[in-house]
Amino acid sequence: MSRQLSYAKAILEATDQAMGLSPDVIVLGQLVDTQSGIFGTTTGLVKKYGPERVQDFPVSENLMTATAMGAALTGLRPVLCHQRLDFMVYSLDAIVNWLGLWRFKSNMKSAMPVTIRTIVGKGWGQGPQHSKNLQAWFAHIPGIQVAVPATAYDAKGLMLEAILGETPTIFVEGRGLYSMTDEVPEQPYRVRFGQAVVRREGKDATVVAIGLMVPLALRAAALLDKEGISIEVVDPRTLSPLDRKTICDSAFKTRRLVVADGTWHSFGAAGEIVTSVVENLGDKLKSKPVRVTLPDSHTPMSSALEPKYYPDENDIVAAVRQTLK
Amino acid sequence: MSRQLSYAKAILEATDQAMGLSPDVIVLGQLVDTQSGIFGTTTGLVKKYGPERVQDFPVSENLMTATAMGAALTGLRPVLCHQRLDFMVYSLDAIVNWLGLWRFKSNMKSAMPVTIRTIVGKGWGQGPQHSKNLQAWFAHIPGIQVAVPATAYDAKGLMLEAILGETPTIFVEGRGLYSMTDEVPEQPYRVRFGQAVVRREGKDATVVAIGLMVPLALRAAALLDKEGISIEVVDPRTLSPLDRKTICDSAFKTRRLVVADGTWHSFGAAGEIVTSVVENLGDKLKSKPVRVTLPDSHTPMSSALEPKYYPDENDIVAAVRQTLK
Amino acid sequence: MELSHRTITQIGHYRDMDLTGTAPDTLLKLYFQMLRLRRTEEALHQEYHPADEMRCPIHFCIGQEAIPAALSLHVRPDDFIFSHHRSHGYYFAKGSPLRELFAEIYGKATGASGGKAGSQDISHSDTNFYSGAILAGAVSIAVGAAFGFKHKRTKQVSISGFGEGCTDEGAFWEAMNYAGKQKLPVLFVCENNRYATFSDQLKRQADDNVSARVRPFGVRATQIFGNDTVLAHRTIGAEIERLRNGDGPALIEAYTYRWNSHVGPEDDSANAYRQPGEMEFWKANCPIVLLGEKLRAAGLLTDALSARYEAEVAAEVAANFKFAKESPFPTDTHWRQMNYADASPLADRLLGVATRGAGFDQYQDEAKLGPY
Amino acid sequence: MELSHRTITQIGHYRDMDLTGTAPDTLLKLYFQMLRLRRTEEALHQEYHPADEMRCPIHFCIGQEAIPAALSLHVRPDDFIFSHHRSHGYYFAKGSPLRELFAEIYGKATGASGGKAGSQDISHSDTNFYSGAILAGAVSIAVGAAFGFKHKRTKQVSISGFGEGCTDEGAFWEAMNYAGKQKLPVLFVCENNRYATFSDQLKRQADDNVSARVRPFGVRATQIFGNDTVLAHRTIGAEIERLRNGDGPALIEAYTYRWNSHVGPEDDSANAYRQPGEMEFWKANCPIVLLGEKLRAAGLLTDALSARYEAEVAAEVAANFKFAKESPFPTDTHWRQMNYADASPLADRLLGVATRGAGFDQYQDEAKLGPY
Ligand SMILES: Cc1ncc(C[n+]2csc(CCOP(=O)(O)OP(=O)(O)O)c2C)c(N)n1
Ligand SMILES: Cc1ncc(C[n+]2csc(CCOP(=O)(O)OP(=O)(O)O)c2C)c(N)n1
Ligand SMILES: [Mg+2]
Ligand SMILES: [Mg+2]
Repeated sequence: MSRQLSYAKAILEATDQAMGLSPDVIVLGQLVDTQSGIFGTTTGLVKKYGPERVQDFPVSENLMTATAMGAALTGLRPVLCHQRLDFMVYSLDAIVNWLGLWRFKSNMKSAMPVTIRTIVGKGWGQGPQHSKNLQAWFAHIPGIQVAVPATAYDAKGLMLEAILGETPTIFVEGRGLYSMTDEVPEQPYRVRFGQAVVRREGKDATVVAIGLMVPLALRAAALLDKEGISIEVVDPRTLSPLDRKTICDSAFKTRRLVVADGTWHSFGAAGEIVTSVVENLGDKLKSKPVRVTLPDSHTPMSSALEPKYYPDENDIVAAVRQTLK
Repeated sequence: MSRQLSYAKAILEATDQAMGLSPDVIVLGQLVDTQSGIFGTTTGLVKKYGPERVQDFPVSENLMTATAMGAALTGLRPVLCHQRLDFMVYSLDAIVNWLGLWRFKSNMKSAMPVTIRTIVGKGWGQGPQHSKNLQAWFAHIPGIQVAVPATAYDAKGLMLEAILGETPTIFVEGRGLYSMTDEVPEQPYRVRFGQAVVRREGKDATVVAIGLMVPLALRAAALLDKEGISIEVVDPRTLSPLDRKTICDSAFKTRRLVVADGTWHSFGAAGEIVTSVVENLGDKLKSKPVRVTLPDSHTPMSSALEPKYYPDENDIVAAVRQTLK
Repeated sequence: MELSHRTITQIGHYRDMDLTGTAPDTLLKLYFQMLRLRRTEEALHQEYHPADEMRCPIHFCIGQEAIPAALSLHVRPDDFIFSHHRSHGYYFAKGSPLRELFAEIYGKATGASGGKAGSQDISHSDTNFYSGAILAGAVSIAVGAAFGFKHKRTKQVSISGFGEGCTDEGAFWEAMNYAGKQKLPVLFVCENNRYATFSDQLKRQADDNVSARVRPFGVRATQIFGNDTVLAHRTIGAEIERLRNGDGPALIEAYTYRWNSHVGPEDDSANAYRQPGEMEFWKANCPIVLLGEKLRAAGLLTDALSARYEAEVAAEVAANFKFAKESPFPTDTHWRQMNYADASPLADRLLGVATRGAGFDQYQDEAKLGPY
Repeated sequence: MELSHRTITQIGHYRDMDLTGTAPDTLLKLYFQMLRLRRTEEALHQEYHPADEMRCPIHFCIGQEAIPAALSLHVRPDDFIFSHHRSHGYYFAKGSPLRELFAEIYGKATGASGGKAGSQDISHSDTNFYSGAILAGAVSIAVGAAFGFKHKRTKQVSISGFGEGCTDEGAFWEAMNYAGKQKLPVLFVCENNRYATFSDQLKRQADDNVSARVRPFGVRATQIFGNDTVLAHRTIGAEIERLRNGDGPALIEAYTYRWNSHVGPEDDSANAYRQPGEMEFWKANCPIVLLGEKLRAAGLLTDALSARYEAEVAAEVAANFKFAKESPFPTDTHWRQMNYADASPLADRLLGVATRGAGFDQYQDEAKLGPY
């Protein structure tokens, strides 16, 4: 019952099981067929399912997405991998002008079940072209689901749900989460989209944390706990659809709100969440909501600047304190 | 003193004057050298400045942006035109992975004064691939300014400021604004970025309106005026930088907030503005803020669905009423 | 001989059409199909402004009937066609129902795409026809469909129709590279009509020859005089045959010409982009006239038959207009449902039905969120 | 003869290097430059883990010294070089200060990019050197610089360095099309080292021959054995000369080989992507050894000179490390200023100084917004 699996292994297991369950599931991406296997998330699949179902792809990100779309029209269920989200930017035309609107413009008659995995680099001087997180962009596009799993359990369940579901999905995976472990059942299971989860109950303030910020929020909660401050941590798990109800319920309960999101400050996901809460709660909040985000800046490479650029648990603690003032 | 000019003509005049003021200003884009001249915004320039400064470009949007970037490094100041914002999506890699971070990654030593004009189609069945507005995406990228002029006056002043300034800028132009006229001084002038303007003073509620929503908000204000409801209309004019102070000052004064933004609802510009206000005003608002936006859907082509899809002044009126309840 | 728009008008009157080896009834079918497409487009073109009910941009294909007619006799129902913005010819080629094209243009609920897409984004998934207005996008998706056919070892063929302008786009070359490398069963049909909107190919490319550029990518290419419908039929037939046998991909570059404005019935001649004499050359070499002459000379086409064809087509066009005009407008505003599939039958079957939390149904409609 | 990685190893030992026509001091400079680059890279490679202070990904170019050395003798200070991720050779070729490369890698404020970019995004604008990690992006920008040179009628040349992997990208082909059509003064240098990360060119492209594909786009192309530094020097010199005279663009495809892992000093051999015998072939045909042999045979290189070179280079490398290690880390957190230029000197001069409203300075820092 208490099988621990890393986030990376959970993704591998979900893909493996989806491929086992349906012969239509295929994996495309640069280097998916290598021993390294995208940080271990595809290792061994080519041996098990053969090179027709696990294919290396040219460094042609736009075509890769379009290939998946066309393949989906013939009944396949492609899973794409991008080693860095930055590389995937080349494919935005395919995503926003075609994939996202396919169902709509076919008058709901045609589906493209394509799953796009994309990894956000962080640390060790990834620098400005290897560390972007555009999850807010993706969540802005109608017709695309966006998963931001923070645990191995969710990574597996959401991945199975996406691959075997009917709506195109973008998976934003924090590289920093890959080695974190969690209890992960062996048999396949689903985590539905649009269902946030309360990771820790509390009463003094709500911290909505996304992806990599979830473990940091839990650490912040532990720190504050020592001072008798009780924090509720909500993990939306998917940004599109966004479970505004669970978030609002928590904020209504605690009456204080911090949103922790490791992406650029302005026009990002944190703003959407704050707005969703105040649209519903209005003046029920006892203090001003606070965002914990990256500054509106590209990523510095230097190891001396990275810690100043990326928010950590202390920034969350400080933000919570601000709401308690 | 009271020279009236259309929005389209104001853009043409700004470009013309910038070209006259600096020999380094050039215009690139599909069909910029034709009589039609991008809905009249470039007509005549090729005759006046010659084909070396006003160049048709292949249907290669990504390269067009990169060409402008490289040209800027040699001292030129390129102005690009995209007939539809949808086409520009091909160039997002050049924008988000290169243009936006050039200053940053050169340690502030290198500048790329590139102005990208992009037109948002609306109506007459433009449909899902000819009507997107991704202004919230652009405003999320560090290192890029975003102008959303709603009047001919602002279009001209912001355009001159962008072309002759040092920060790369994206101009989001509503096709629906092109024929609207305004008082526009003949001599060149500047409108600085990051300076919102109060288009109409009022005391009962603040409507922050973006681009095409500005005239609609003014119409809504006139309708409400008849009932004795007094609306303050704030036009941010630029989304990046965003003049949060003017917006917050107005909201603090009226204590009620509507944000009208003709783009997709979730993770859009309206959310950023609402959040910016409540982060600062907290419980000072007397009612829940309300967003007036597009639904989270691609654009239907049918003339029967377009009016249901696009918000109009009545939607703004209804939103204001909601804040007054 | 390499073809080029620079030299093609020197042909004068085209005399190389060769009926040998093409069955008489096929020839008549080709003629009929062209006539049908021509009259359909002419009618839409004429009605556009007076009716004022076709409220979407339309890129007419008058003058470019040869390729659609030739394709229409070779594609099978399970083949896919992916078209660019100038979609009517390809929609027609796929045998998709024309009345649903009319209804789509009229923005009606009975349209091929329920009135949501219009002329430049129309699709008809029942007959495997898809289109879209963003250049090169549909070419790339066509490659993906071919990938699927090869993967599943079917004998289906994916057909991608586009203009020479689309080859300016980098996306197009990614498609060539991958199709060539993987030997995918995809037929690229490039109707080279010289212009992208008002921009001459030679203003955008070093040479007006797409074929020479695709070959080193591993894509077989044939240039043809694109108004020779019989040649088009023969060439397409041969290439599709090879594709079904695993010998792909192939490109056919058909030099042809658009008679109308780039878009809509409005006159775009103020932009003065056409070469002198060019329109006259192409009208003199109208694909319908060229084939008609040959068919008459061969005694296959008579005045009576011609009149019967015209009547048949006129009746069809009238019926299509009637259907479009009488159809109801869409009223649907279930935006979420239009954009997202909430049902997941395969996941339900393979993983079991998992219910969702209360949040799911309500996250959309904040008004319902209460109790705040 | 067409070159290809499939057949190149059959050359055995390369014997075609021809010193004729290249001045002895040029030959020695080429040798010295290669040695300098090799020792620099070896030192960085060796120090990487023990020092644990180079905290960024580095793509080493050991084995690929010929092209950078050859380029370094032809580029002028006002020429531009744009590099991909494997940047050190091109940075070196542009004559940009190596100690600022070291400092950049160490993340120091004295680095070429102030420690903000690292090895794969480094630039040095004073010497017109730029790079970036997104494939094909810098190629496109190089075309833009060439556009600027042509527009301003200077005799500058824009040089773009990349690998064969980059040619998978559509963006690359847009660049070829436009450069070819506009005859821009840009030199494309493709170091074809067979692999993109662990993926063989023949897994991604129909043929391992970039040259054949660019030619129909109007780009002149030459294939060379990329470890023949003298040939590289001659070819690059001739092409740059033609470019300065308006006869552009050109591509040089240099077949060469990377000795190390794709990135970092870690061993990537578990991915088993190299062909048997390949590494041995390329090591035996090391560009430094090939030229050294010839120089010794010609009596130009002696043991004493070689020792002097080694000492000189060792001293330089040591000084560079010292500079990097002793330099301060950046402390700057003025994020807005780093990303946006608030000054606008040209606009001020041409349009007059317009002040901004109160909103401007405060919109960033909500804490300051008050009085709420
Ligand atoms: C990505 C993109 N950029 C620009 C456009 C605008 N546009 C619509 S049609 C067209 C010309 C297309 O020319 P071609 O591909 O030759 O087809 P034709 O219209 O001649 O049939 C252009 C540039 C577009 N639809 N998509
Ligand atoms: C757009 C994009 N996609 C993927 C990558 C990941 N990537 C980094 S280097 C590389 C291989 C490049 O191969 P090549 O261009 O031949 O240069 P080489 O490394 O062999 O010198 C890849 C795929 C990238 N940097 N950019
Ligand atoms: Mg054309
Ligand atoms: Mg390589």
